[in-house]
Amino acid sequence: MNKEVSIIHFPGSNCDRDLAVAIKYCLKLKPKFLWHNESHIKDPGIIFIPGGFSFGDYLRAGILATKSPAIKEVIRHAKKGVPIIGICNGFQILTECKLLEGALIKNSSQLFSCKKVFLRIENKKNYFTKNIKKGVVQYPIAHSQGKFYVDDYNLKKLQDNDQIMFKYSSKTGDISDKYNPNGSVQNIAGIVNKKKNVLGLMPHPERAIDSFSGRDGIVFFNGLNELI
Amino acid sequence: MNLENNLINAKTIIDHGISKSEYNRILKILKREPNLLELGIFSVMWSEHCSYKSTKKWLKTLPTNGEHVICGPGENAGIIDIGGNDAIVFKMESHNHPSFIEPYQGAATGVGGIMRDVFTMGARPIANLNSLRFGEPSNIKTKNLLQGVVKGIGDYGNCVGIPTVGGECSFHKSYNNNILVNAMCVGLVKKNKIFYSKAKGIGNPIIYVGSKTGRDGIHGATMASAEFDDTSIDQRPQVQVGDPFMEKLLLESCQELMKEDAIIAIQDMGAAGLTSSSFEMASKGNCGVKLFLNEVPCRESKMTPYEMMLSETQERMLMVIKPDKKKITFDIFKKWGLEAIEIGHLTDTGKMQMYFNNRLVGELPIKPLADSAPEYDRPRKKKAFKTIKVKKRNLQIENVFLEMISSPNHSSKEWLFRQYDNMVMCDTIFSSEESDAAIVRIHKTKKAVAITCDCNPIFCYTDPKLGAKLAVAESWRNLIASGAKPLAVTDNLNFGNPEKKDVMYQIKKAIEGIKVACTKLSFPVVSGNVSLYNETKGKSILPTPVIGGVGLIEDLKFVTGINMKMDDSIFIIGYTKGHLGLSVYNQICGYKYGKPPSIDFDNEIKNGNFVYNAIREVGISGCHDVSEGGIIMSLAELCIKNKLGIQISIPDEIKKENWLFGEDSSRYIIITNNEKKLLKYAKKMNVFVKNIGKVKGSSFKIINEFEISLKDLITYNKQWFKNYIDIEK
Amino acid sequence: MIYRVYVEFKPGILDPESEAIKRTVNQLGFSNVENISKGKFFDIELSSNNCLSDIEKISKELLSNPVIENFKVVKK
Amino acid sequence: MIYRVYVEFKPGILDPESEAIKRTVNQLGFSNVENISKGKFFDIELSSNNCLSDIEKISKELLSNPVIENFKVVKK
Ligand SMILES: Nc1ncnc2c1ncn2[C@@H]1O[C@H](COP(=O)(O)OP(=O)(O)O)[C@@H](O)[C@H]1O
Ligand SMILES: [Mg+2]
Repeated sequence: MNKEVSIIHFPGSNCDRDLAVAIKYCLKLKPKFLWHNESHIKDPGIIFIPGGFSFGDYLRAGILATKSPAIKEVIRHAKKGVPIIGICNGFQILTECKLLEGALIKNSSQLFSCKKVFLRIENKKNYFTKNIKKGVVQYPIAHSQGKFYVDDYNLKKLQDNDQIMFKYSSKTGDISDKYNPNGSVQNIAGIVNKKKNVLGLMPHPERAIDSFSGRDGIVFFNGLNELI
Repeated sequence: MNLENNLINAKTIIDHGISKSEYNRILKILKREPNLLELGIFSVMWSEHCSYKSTKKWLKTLPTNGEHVICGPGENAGIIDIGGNDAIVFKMESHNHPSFIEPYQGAATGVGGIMRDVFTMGARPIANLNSLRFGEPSNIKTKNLLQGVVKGIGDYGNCVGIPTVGGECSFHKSYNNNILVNAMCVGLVKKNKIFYSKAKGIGNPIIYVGSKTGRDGIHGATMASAEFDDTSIDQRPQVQVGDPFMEKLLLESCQELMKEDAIIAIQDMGAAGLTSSSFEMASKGNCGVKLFLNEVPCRESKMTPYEMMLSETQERMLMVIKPDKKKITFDIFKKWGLEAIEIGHLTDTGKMQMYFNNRLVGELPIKPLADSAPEYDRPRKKKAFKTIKVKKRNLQIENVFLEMISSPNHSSKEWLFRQYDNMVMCDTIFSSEESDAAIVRIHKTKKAVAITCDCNPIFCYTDPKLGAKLAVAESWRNLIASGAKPLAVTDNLNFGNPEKKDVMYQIKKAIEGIKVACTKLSFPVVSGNVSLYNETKGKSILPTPVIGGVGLIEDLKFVTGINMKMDDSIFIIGYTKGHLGLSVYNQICGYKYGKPPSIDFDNEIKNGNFVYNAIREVGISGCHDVSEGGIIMSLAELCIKNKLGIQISIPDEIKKENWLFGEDSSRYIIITNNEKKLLKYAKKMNVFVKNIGKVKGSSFKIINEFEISLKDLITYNKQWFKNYIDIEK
Repeated sequence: MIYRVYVEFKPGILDPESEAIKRTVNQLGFSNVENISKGKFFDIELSSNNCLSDIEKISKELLSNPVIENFKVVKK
Repeated sequence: MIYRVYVEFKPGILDPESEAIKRTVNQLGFSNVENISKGKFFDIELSSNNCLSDIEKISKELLSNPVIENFKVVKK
């Protein structure tokens, strides 16, 4: 298998460069940028959907991007089992195109919120997280539509199926409203699909790869090494 | 010539804000009466906002050269050299009037406008800052304005993906009906890839790209140059709506096009839209222009040439390109979903010729119009101050302190800056809550720039010259404290109505102050903006010359924050006389009058050099300047930021209040565990330093005075915004 | 022909924005306001007739998110 | 009693969101869509009757931004 990582780039994406920097730094390879109107994506390797404001976040964050040719390809590859990671706006796109459950709606505070948060890793059996040694990591968040919503029925399915990956927590892993930055159901910050090859998370591991911003993002990217 | 002659009468002329003498000047230039379109163009080109007619005479006196200056005032933004092939492009601009009428859109479009000024020059914006002034919190409009402005700034910068890394925000009743929203943008450019606005090449196409032109903001430039009255709120069509998504597309597509050798000149359509951008490009290049207005993409039907030329629709660019690069230009914009349109070309006539429906609808000589823009030496008079002594409230030190840290102006601005993405681009080392200046790494290098904006309007009100000097010095000091070498400034001069003698006096004196300080500190002015007529019903704002400073940190290892570690020692650098005139202490106690602290630039430079070198040679944990609120406020900020306690003793030789709250210039706090080295170095440099205590425990303790737990200290500091905005409990 | 599409939150989804508006309205002295809920609408102008099914499709796939929202189409 | 307040942009105000939605709709193959405009609505439930003037006041001061938006009140 060829060593590839692809980043899908939409008009309005703005964490694409940051993600590429993190991938280069941690995985020692140069990611391939795919423009949103790419209608045939071959051998993408891991697919990343970066953060930002695809199509200006107009209508609902992520929705307009789901109508692009590249997302049709992402859906096709997802069904084949290709690992796909959506961060922030990428997570919003993945829920809007129904690769992931639930929806991301306006933060309870109604305000954009940018800060570092702690995340408890809920599931380490998954290939996205199994190499992360720590139980709690610290990544920044920066979003205004990051409140994860899912109804009770589907929440139970997520739980029963071990699909919840990250929860907002204290430094020591306590989960409570106090540590919930946006009002997400059960502090959920990231989930995978049923087949567990599609991951979406609101926090930004790519923003935590140097000594100034914290280094917890490094383990996230390093952990992906065996997938490529 | 066969121009359609719309009738112009005395009222039309007055409505366009053109004075009698200005109209005579127009007649002299044209040797005929202008038509309505031409009159409209004169009115915006000669508005205060575009022509600087009240301030030009004084702005010319500012020091604008220096060893690092690549481009001073006169272009869209200033440029300084930061070594290697890197240069920094920056400017500050106001959006005061629009933000008062519509806070969200006004502030958003202010951010958009200043970013375009920066990326027009070939730079990629790397940081946004803002300087905000609101009215009294108790004023019914304030809360709404605050919420709208902050959200507008945040939403715009966040969407484009440029980190908003710092700024300032304060409240004063003089801004009740005239808030100030000053936005600063800093960009990074390769020295050999700088773009300017000088048009050249007869026949070369003029390309329009970006949003379609609507009727928004028609006469915005004249609005920004007129005093407010009760009808201002009804000036509806002048509001511009921002489209940050379009801005992002323009940014990326222009960056891509700039890699090709296609652009000859480029300008954003800012104030006075198509008019000022086309006139500026042509007048710089001594060219003429033919515009075919039917080609201008319009959002609304039946737009007239007058409306097209004067519209201030945001997110539009104008450029002159090489004729053989048309295809690649159009292709690149198309890739980004934008349509570029050729709306005219350069000529050798020296005239602006506007065609509509195959007819010449306006013709103006470009050079004369720009060169003979009016320039006034307006009369000035110093304002006499009453020296009423207000009864002093008798307060304990502790009470003054607690009132101070929980006051609107000095409480934590977390509510505000949380709404800004300060990390996108992953090069933000410190935002301005973490260091005296925000620090942004130059991507892929070990260099960083430090950026700050400052002004103390209370000082400027009593003594505009000294106040302006102090603003420059504070900016300089903030850069020093963050580990940077100060390089250059941009300024944003916010004042009332220049036709009033006392306001004109303030303006002239403030510019003089900036001139003196920038000269002494070798801190040239490379760009700026003037916002006048900040006045409602005859009441003007406090004079507010905001200074945006930029400095260079040559190696990330010298980056310095407001940091401390347990058991470190705390030193004050610089002598404390304890000046309380106009201090926060005096205001809390009810003394409203007095003089600002004096400044001795030799001493400023000596202390600054000491700190700059101590950061490099002594090894320190952190540094913080001493400004509003005095030593005690700086110490409190250190404790709150680091969540560590301190124990401080007040020296005997000075009155407690004066020492704790005095606002003398040229002082810093340094935190270090290399006490001996620091003292030795201070002795060598002949700088006054004093060890005042230690980082210790979990409370804020002034020995023999009071002690407050860190937890309470933080609560006091955070409660005001929480309560004011009524954040859901 | 113009169709109007109304989109609102499904019942049971907490909408803090409406809550906040209601609080403010009550604080302003309008204590008789019992409840506020909000939604969006889209006016869609079509060049041809009889396209209700198109509008339904656009509403379902784009204008609303079925996880959180309901929609309703009316002819204007 | 329930009043519904409609709020929409004044004519002539730039609405980039509607533009973006329209572009996507057209790209999806609905070329017969000529124009899309959007707005918000608020359903306000009152405990007492005859309060149209209250609703007007709330609409003007809180629900709409008179500088760029118009509103309209209807009884539901
Ligand atoms: N107070 C000031 N100090 C220094 N330069 C200034 C000042 N005000 C304006 N300038 C310079 O004058 C030129 C014109 O500014 P302006 O009309 O605001 O630009 P724009 O058309 O981009 O808005 C710019 O180069 C600006 O930097
Ligand atoms: Mg400009």
